[in-house]
Amino acid sequence: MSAGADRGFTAAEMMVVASARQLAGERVCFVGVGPPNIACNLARRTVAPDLELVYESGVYGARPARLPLSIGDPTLVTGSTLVAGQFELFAYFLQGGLVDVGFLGASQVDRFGNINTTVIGPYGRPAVRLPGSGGACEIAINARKVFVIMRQSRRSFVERLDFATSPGHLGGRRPAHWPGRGPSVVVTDLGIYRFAPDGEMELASLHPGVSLRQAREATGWELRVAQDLEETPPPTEEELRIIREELDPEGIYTR
Amino acid sequence: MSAGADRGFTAAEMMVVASARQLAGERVCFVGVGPPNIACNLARRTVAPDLELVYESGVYGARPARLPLSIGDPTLVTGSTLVAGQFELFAYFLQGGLVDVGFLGASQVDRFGNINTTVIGPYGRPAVRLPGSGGACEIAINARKVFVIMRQSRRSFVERLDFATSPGHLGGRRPAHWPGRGPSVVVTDLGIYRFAPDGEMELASLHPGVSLRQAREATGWELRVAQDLEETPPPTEEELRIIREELDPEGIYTR
Amino acid sequence: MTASKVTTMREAVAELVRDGDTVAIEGFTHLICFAAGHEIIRQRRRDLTLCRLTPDVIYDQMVAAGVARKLVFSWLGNPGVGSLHAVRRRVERADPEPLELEEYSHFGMVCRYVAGAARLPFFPLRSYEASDLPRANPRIVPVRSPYGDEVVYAVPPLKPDVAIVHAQRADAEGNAQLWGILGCQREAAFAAERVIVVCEELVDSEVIRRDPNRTAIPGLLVSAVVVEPRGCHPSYAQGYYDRDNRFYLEWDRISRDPERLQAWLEEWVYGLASHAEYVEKLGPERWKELEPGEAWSDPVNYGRYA
Amino acid sequence: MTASKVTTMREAVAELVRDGDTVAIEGFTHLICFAAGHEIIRQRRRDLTLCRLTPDVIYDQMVAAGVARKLVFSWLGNPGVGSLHAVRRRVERADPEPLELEEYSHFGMVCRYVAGAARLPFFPLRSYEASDLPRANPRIVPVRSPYGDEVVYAVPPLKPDVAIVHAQRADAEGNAQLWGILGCQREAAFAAERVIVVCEELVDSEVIRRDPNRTAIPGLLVSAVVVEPRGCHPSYAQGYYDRDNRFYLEWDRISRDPERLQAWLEEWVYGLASHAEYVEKLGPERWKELEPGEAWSDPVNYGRYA
Repeated sequence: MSAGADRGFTAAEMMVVASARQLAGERVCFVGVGPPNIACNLARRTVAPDLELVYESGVYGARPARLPLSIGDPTLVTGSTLVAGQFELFAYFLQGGLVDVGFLGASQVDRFGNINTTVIGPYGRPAVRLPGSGGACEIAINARKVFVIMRQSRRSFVERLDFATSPGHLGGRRPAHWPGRGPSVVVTDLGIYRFAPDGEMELASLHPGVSLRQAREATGWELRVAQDLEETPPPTEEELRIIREELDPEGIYTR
Repeated sequence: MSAGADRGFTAAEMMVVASARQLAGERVCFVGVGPPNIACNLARRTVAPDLELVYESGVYGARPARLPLSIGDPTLVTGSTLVAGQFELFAYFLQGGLVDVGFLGASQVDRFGNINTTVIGPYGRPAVRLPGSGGACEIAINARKVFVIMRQSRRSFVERLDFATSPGHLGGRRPAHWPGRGPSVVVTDLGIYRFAPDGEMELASLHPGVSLRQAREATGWELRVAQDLEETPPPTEEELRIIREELDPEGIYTR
Repeated sequence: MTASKVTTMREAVAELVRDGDTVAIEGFTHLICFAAGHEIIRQRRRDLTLCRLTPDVIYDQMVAAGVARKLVFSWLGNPGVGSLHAVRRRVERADPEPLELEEYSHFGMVCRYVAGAARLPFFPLRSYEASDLPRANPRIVPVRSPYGDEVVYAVPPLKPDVAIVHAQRADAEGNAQLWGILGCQREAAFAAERVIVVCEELVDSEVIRRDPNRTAIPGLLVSAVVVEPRGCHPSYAQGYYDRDNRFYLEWDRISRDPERLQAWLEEWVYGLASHAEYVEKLGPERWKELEPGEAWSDPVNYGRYA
Repeated sequence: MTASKVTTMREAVAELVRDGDTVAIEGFTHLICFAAGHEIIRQRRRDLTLCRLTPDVIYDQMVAAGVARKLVFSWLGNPGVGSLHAVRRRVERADPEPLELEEYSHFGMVCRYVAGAARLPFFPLRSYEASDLPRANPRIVPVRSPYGDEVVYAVPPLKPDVAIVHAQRADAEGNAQLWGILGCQREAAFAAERVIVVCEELVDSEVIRRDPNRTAIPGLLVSAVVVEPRGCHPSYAQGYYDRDNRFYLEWDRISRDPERLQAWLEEWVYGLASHAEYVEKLGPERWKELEPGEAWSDPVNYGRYA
């Protein structure tokens, strides 16, 4: 059941819209496929027209003629500005410091924005073997900011990670010499979370129809709430139209 | 005055021909322009038809339509098999161990085949500032074998180098972990020199019309001479024809 | 000049892929040579160590067929769909047998190939600090910069026994040209002991020579050239056919059930003699769906310098 | 989408090249942007640190004009001809003033750009053991592999304040495509603080987008785009004009005599307002001699995936 369904939009749509709005004023975004891809393309049509997407597959300045179903979809290549090999992509674009925002998903996140995408259970004999880092570990360290987009529950918002794949604010503070400043926002199907100066996540905004109690119950630690807790403005007609007509007509990621 | 001039060929022609013959059976040669380039192309037309040339400029499988006047001549590119960036060239082709023979010139060489192309005189305030390493230092270390081709005199065949730019057999023995086995032959305008098991150069062959005395006088140390000292067979009609008609018609490098 | 290296996939795999080998069939979503993976299954190779950034469905199939004892990788999944179920069964429940994992991040894997290709003893990168990955994989170690105190991480070189690279076109010597997503095929090829180039089209060397900047792999490295049109399905070859996303979705269902998976292998791999039969079995309608429109690059002038 | 960055060479140099900067005008024999070097001379920049693998005639001219206090390089010469006489006078006799040298090998210089581009604190390579170069340049230091005892050498990152890259074609955002000899322009551009792209032809972004694999430099890096046809003379642009070997030979004579050299600078640099005037002064006959024939690549199909 989705938080805002009775309001004429799905929780996934709210999550994508809220993520897209975070991209206002950003320039270069390192993006994987799925919800982040839709959020970025929505942002380009709304709050961030100059946003440039760098795909993990090495494609820069993509102009997809259809919704790409993977980050390696051929539609990303045709008509793009540049295709680089993966050494150049990771060494020069990402580690080289050209990426303003890196979008990460997560199976588990802790209060400091550290992320697990590797295993549930012990590493040697996991209950669930997850995909692993992919490029997430380097994105987490090298992108100027990191946006996390994920479904929220007590199983995903955890007191202690089973495995730290990609560092967030560690125990509260990142090493000064790191290029990136770490996670700046976590957008879930329930709300928007930001990070206090001490590196701990706090609830900044609840999506329409979501109660503070729901958010607390879906968090595996004593949730900190911002003084000025807001309600996320619902998706506009235009935002929903773009998602439903242009970006995800089959509702693969947003139904 | 050139050793074999009265015999109908120049010392430079003899040097190129003798170098070309050394390439018999070799597969991949890393080459600069000038005499080495002519020697390699002569070898391809005579003793080493399968010889592949890798130019320092990143061109592989060149098929020049004219005599290239520099290693970056555009005629090397058009119709070649592959053009690589210089990182790929030095990292993958050369350091990666694909090069069988590296051709080096030298301003000074010592009895162990160590080479100076940097300075004559003290480094800080040289009497003559030479070009420096270019790729010679990496060629000397990474090519399976090194061929040295140079004019010989007491100023170039020296007891002690003013500067060791590119290592040969060091003091007689190369570190075992080095990929390359070091200089295997030095071809000059006077003769052909090989290296004994103890790493010291010895005169293996004198060019036609060159006396042992001449060679000794043009060497800055007590020259070692092979038991079976040979006389270099003079250039054949065919070798001279190829050089004069095809490879260096204007005699830029071989007159 | 050099003799032709053109052979069949059967010959190439029989001669160049050996039990116990470390094998890299690279390609980031694009140009993944499923045809080679299927032939390796068909020839029942054993104890292979399979390297890829993204093991993908091809390695799920190879793992299910029992050819692999170990994976070296950085992202384990069915891109855009979900899990690799055969791999998960072996990792989570040793079903039917354990599978060894050696795990990096994408950039770590890329750097391993670069170090292998460049014969470097290690390659430095800025990933891994404060991650549990170095604890899970002791081959990822810190290295101090010789300039001051800065510490970064290092990965060791990866030198596969065999790299299998699929290209849009190659000549008989194995000079290969790729376009679209490049992944790290070039680095894997330079790092490998033996290289099999598989191509959509065998072209005259003159085609290669008319655009030398597009040549990714020199024939110099290549042991065998296999002409296998549509050899990447359900992956794709830019400009030749589309990614068959439908199959990636189907595989999720097929691979959840070990028996259904084995039945699929029987029908589509063991039961067929070659990739040509696979292409035919898939049928013209399916291929029609996967046919892209045209989008041509402009020619560039290299100039005649005579 | 982004605003045009197209400007004049005068504007670009005035705005982006500052006294005391570390400047890289790269290009290995090919695509050396003499037009930029001449404009830097014309604007009388001072105390520049000039980086190039092969300083070449352009840096001899800049050194003679007094814009440089230091060279960072790996091969110092007039390719195929001989010496750089102005450089040698300053190095051998401090005439008219000393010139500082920071010297590497070619691969060392390339690795410095790669480290700069990748924000690595050092880059490892197998050169330099048993060479006097590390003694001559203490920035070349040994580094021990974290895997066992093997020792290789390291070079530090090079991050120029400005990189000037000449391309055959670029769009108004600075997305640049190069073919022919590539040198390490891409690495230098990614390593630099500011990038000036100079091009033979300004093209519509659609031309770039029809062949994205040929794009070496993303506009993302680029501060200014200068359209300067024939801007590389006496160097060359593959497919556009030939290397003017005659000039390289002439320079040997010109540069042996300081007065003659200064007279040349007066006539060909200070005395001209722009590279357009230089091109005109050189005259149509000379350009005719340098015009290559045609040798076109074949187009490749990227495919339409809609």
